[in-house]
Amino acid sequence: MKDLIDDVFVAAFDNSDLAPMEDQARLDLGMLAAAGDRLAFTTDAVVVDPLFFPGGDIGKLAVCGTINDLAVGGAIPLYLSCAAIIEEGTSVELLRKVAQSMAHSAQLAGVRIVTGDTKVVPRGACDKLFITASGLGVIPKGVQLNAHAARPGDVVLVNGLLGEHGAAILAARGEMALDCTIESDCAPLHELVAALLARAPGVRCLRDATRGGIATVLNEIAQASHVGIEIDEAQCPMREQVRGFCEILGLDPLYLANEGKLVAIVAPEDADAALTALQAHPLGAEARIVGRVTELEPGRVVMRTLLGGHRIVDMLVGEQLPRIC
Amino acid sequence: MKDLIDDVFVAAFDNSDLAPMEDQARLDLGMLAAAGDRLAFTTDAVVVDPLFFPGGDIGKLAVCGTINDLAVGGAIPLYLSCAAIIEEGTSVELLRKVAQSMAHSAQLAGVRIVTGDTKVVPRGACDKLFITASGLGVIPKGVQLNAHAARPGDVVLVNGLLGEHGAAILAARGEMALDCTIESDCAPLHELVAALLARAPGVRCLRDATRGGIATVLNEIAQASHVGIEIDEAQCPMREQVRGFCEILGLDPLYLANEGKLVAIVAPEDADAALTALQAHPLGAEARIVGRVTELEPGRVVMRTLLGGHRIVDMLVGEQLPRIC
Amino acid sequence: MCLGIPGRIVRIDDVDRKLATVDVAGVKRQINIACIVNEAHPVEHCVGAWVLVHVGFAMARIDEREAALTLQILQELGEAQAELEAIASSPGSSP
Amino acid sequence: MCLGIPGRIVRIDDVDRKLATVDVAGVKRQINIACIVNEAHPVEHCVGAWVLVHVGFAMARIDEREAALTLQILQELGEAQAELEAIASSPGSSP
Amino acid sequence: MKYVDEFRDRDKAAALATEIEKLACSIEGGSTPIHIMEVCGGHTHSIFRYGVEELLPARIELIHGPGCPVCVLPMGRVDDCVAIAEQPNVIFTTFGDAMRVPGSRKSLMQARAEGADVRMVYSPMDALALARAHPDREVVFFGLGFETTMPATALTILQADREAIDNFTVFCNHITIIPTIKAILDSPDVRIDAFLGPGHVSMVIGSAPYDFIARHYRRPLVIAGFEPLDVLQSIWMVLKQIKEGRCEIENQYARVAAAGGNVAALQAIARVYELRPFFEWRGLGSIDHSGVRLRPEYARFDAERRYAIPNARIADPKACQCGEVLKGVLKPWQCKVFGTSCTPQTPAGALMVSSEGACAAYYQYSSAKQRTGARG
Amino acid sequence: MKYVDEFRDRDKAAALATEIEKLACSIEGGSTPIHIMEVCGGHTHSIFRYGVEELLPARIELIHGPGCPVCVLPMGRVDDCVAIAEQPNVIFTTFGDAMRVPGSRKSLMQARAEGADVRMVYSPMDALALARAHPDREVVFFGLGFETTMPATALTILQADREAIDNFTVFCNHITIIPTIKAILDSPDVRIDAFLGPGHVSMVIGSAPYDFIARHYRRPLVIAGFEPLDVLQSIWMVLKQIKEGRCEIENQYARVAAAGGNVAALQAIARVYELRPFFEWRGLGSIDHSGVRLRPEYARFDAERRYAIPNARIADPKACQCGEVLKGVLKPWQCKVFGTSCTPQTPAGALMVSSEGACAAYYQYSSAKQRTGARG
Ligand code: SF4
Ligand code: SF4
Ligand SMILES: [Mg+2]
Ligand SMILES: [Mg+2]
Ligand SMILES: [Mg+2]
Ligand SMILES: [Mg+2]
Ligand SMILES: [Mg+2]
Ligand SMILES: [Mg+2]
Ligand SMILES: [Mg+2]
Ligand SMILES: [Mg+2]
Ligand SMILES: [Mg+2]
Ligand SMILES: [Mg+2]
Repeated sequence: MKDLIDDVFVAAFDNSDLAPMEDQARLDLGMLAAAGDRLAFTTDAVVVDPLFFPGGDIGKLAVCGTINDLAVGGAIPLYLSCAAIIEEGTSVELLRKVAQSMAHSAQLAGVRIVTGDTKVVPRGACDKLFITASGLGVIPKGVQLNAHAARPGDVVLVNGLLGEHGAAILAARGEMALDCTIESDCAPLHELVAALLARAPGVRCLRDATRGGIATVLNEIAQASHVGIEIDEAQCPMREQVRGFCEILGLDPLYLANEGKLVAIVAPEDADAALTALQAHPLGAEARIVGRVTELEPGRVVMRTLLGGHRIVDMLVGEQLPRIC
Repeated sequence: MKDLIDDVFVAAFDNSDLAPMEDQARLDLGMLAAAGDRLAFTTDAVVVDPLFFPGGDIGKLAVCGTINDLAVGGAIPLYLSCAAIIEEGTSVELLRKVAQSMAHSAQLAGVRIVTGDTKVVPRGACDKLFITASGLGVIPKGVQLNAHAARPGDVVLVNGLLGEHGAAILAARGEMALDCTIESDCAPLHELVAALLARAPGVRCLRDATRGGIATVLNEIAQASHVGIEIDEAQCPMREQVRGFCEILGLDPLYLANEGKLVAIVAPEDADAALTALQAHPLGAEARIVGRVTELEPGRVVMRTLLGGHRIVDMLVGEQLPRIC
Repeated sequence: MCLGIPGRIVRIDDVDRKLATVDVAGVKRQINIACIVNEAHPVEHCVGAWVLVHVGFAMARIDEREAALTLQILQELGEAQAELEAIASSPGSSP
Repeated sequence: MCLGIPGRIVRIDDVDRKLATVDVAGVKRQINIACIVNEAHPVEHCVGAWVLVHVGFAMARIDEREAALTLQILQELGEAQAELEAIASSPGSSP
Repeated sequence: MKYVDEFRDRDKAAALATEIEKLACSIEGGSTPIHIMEVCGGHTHSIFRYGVEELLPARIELIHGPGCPVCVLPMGRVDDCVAIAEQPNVIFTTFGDAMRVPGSRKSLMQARAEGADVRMVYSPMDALALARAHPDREVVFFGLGFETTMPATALTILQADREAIDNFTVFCNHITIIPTIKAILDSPDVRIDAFLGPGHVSMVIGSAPYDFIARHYRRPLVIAGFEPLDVLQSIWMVLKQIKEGRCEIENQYARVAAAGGNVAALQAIARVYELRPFFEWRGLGSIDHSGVRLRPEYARFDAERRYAIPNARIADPKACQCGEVLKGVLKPWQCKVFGTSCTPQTPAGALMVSSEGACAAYYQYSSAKQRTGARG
Repeated sequence: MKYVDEFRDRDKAAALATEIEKLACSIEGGSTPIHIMEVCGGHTHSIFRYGVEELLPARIELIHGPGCPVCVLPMGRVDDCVAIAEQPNVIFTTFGDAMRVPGSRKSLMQARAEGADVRMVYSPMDALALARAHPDREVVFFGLGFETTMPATALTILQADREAIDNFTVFCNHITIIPTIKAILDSPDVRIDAFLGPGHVSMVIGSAPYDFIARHYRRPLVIAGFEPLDVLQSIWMVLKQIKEGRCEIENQYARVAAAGGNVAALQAIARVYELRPFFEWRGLGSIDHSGVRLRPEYARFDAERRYAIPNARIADPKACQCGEVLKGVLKPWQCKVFGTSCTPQTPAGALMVSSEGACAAYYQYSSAKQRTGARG
């Protein structure tokens, strides 16, 4: 079983840098240093339920999520690791599909999965499959993106429709018996980021708006930069079905996870260039300026509501639950 | 809950390279390139049950295991990531203990935990806690250790008593109600490796003998190098309690996991130097030459038995089960 | 309390058990329509009806005329104000 | 079949249920000693006894004298051979 | 979204705000505050979610009423839920709202983390479906809510009865708002000039049950919808009544709430429930005839009869001032523990638990200015 | 380890090997093979684990007998185990040995992977302890083994009886080796000159039950211990008998196996079990009086009576030649499927499952030379 499973992943990831006979991948440092002056290193544990959902699966999610955590640091993503924890009795067919999805996603994104691990745990000791992917990338010289770099006057952009991953996952679980065609937005954002940075050097900070949605990311930036952020509800792009989904369950779409959306904080003089750059890329077609950085109430995110009033967009306490009141 | 848990890990790992506000650690490539010409990258998912056992815990195990996978490639381990998957309801106190153990182990070993992730899954969706650690290290120029480099005539060394981690874990589970004082040998081997490589340039290959024990590692080397390997049962160092434990349950100690033991394949002219170097280090005091590489039956590991006969030491099929016949 | 959302009935699923599928902005869900059917409005004729959905039950039909009336009042308020403002800001008016 | 391992009883845990702790190379486990006790060998006097343990039960006492006899035969065989070899390889012997 | 988006319009809101401002200025009494209680938590939620208060003149003060069934749930009842959920063979089903409400020892969320099988459902029908799907388990539905939700639970019980499903029960905590409004109006320190009436309750019960408010207590009431323009328009209608010296029951939400309510729903309520002699409200104490239970004919669907529940009366925490806030005597931020020992992460009072709770809403949606109490 | 290490000595083994070589040369018949069957899987294991055959002269051929209770377990019995283990409330306990034995659909290991609660125990007492600890579950112990193990199961049942534990049963598959040795000796193609007797069986039953082998079948038998020197010494003793024309039951393992066996153990066996009229052995077919079951007095501890088990007779796979290997007619590597469709990963026959199975032992421990059949 174990050997079979190792084979499934090794076979799917097969590439010249993956050395299944060694305990570690060995990557040329000269080549890395030529590409930039800093190595970016990140890790994400992916525990999505269900494993397959409209728009993706756990494998694609692991690859894209890790690429995105590199990309939002301005890094060119290059190498991934993949550690799979597998429940005894999980079908090899399922694992093969996930491994192939990872390999496919990595290939499309131009990154290589160079090291890995698989562990099988007894039935009931995990829920089918968890994947932890770590990533390495190189940050080109001069690129400086920091959560603490937002300044009053900066504009806040997103690259497209919000909340789709979170809504797709909730719908796919089927617990609320809602039927929709919402798909996860799961996608690798590094090319979009590269295009953005090339045209808008005034980008101060990027962050992929995953768990906790843009509300959480904006709060993190506001706190790290000691600035206020004000967004305009009317400018937050959202698919009609996502809005309907949230209305039915009483959820706030600002807190729904995205897996192909980033928040960009851009110096005012580069705002238009940034918007143009984003909109020129397929993953940024629906990009929008959603708000701006302010001097008011540092650390706090405020939203101008549809009605013209304001409300605070706080950090999420626990996970959002569907409600009826 | 989630925030609390993030805090537990971030607080424990606190160091200058850990930037909890960013999605990725950023490491100076110039510094890395100065230390060597290749970057080593590895990952291990750690799913040990129980989480705390004599000689260690899941946190120490994750740190040491990842360091060792770097060290056996000849790399100087530098940076780790830590991704924790946590079952809802797991006590924060337990998590704090594990995080502190990781931080402590990393500090002792001189490596830094620079990025991480935590995910909480519903009750029953995982068994308390899994940790995946990835590691980065630099391989100094000129160091060439390869599983395919073993040559007939080379000697096979181990750095100490075998089978202790596997036996300690089985005993700690308590299912067989055996009472012993066996402790896991869990330890970081990078300093031992550095000492060995400094004194014995003829080291061809190193491998930490974790899951599947030295039997598995020797088979992997024999296959990768297309050589035979013969070990001598009488030379395999083992604690008396480990032998007794294995006799009671009908287990073969060669297949028991180690977490602080490596197998070294060394050119014959450097055998003595290697043994001396290992024995001079506290983690190698019980080091021994246990066998040699042969031309016979390439890909196969044979053991001269205590009795003077021979038997094949094959790859393990599945996990070892206790037996009564 | 009592989150309610307007939706349109798009299919009858079970006449006896009074189950129908409602559409809210493209999201569909099966709901119970027992409270909005009667002899004047048999189950079979509900497709197309706009209803207020609460916890999986249609609790009211939405009265299009009443909705339009409400909006009309708001509209007129707005227009009245716009006129006033227009007058207030017209060059000939006193400051 | 029937993995058996010699161990030494180091503690009596329960006289009525005939439970004792056995030590095998420092590893301890509670076993049932019902099969090796009788009037001549009451439970209380079993500490120190060497027994053959199988699936958690002491199935026999190990007879030290018999063990010594067996080893003695092997020892003598070895010595006899050593002598023969010594003679065979002694300088004065024929090749 | 039809019937939704039209009622969230920024321009119309601005126009309404101007009218309200004019009206408020024109009402005699100078700058004396006009206190309007929105009875219903749904209105509270809408007010905060859309920042409605910002559009109102300083003279208008909204008082956030007791109309959130989660907020008024006493701790002892949560303990009862936990006790049922922790029975070995039970699947305990609830609306997500109740998951985080603190009991005296733990919430349902914590019980689930410790191993209880607690599941969130969107509809009582989904709980019944679970019972069908797991005939070997006992499925309990936590019936929670005002008259709006009562019919759904009742119709589900009637369906279970028709199908003779014997592993489904309801832990009935449905409550009725009228006696509580009356109790508030009877309390000596009450400061309420007018009401926004709960539109979705009226959708079921119609408008007649409020008549006494206008007739005996001489307070205007406008049955209000839940979109922000509904709320603004209802405030405007209330002010017109005040200005004109009227005390009437008016209906802003006529597109949904008919004057007579919903006959089928009322029939289901009448068939399945009977009034309890009294029911305990968090922060407000025991109120006569304010809750319902299953009629004896449906006893076999009654979780209170099937399970031994502690049914203990747990006093509200000493520091908790939810009662005063509910009555409009205190503003949330005036509570001694607001924002210190009582936060959404560690709610001391129920008003901090649900996003409809006035305290949670202030904490989450209001600006720091409001929090410190320096409100215009 | 006392009583262990002394019997694994390399020098003494060399001396014994020399004596054996000499003896084998001196026995008349030139190079005709001398076939010695070690009845017991424990001996087979020891022979392979220590490479004993390498120390033996070419003339001596060891035949690996049927003495592994796991190897001779028919597929139908594994199916029965799986069927019991898959009952909703059952904890099925077994020695680790039985986990991987293939049934017709799946092994216990696979059943566990699919959700059955299957647990490995070291002792039947541990299974009884599980029953005490989980009074709400039904604990079934898979009783497997020859006379050596029978007393342990019997004493455990007697203990359960004393404690009136009612959630503990035994699925009794204990078997007895004597009728099987007789069956092998009666088969026309048998080629066995002498036996190594199972030392741990004799520890329980003594030596008398083997008398017929010497008396009626005129084959020498030496009761042998399990350390490699025990095995070598026993071979040497067997050869001496052959050389001297004796056919006797001798005891090399006197330190453990007394001539009269173990009285207390025999009493427990007699009290709890009765002979079955016949029992199915994998590869050997049905053999009269070769298995035991619980006496009616202990029926309440009998899993066969408590659970509806399929009890189907599943034919051995067609290609499987385990029977011939067990009788000594074929060497393992001469089986048509050895190493191809039958490997430890995908065992076709039972002899490939347990590490005591002759085929698994050859596959795992023998050199490639032996595998191809080119044996000296
Ligand atoms: S701050 Fe907490 S205790 Fe005080 S009124 Fe609000 S909810 Fe109740
Ligand atoms: S190779 Fe397989 S089928 Fe053939 S005898 Fe051996 S175990 Fe039986
Ligand atoms: Mg990350
Ligand atoms: Mg991420
Ligand atoms: Mg991120
Ligand atoms: Mg690994
Ligand atoms: Mg599962
Ligand atoms: Mg690794
Ligand atoms: Mg490792
Ligand atoms: Mg390794
Ligand atoms: Mg993360
Ligand atoms: Mg668990």
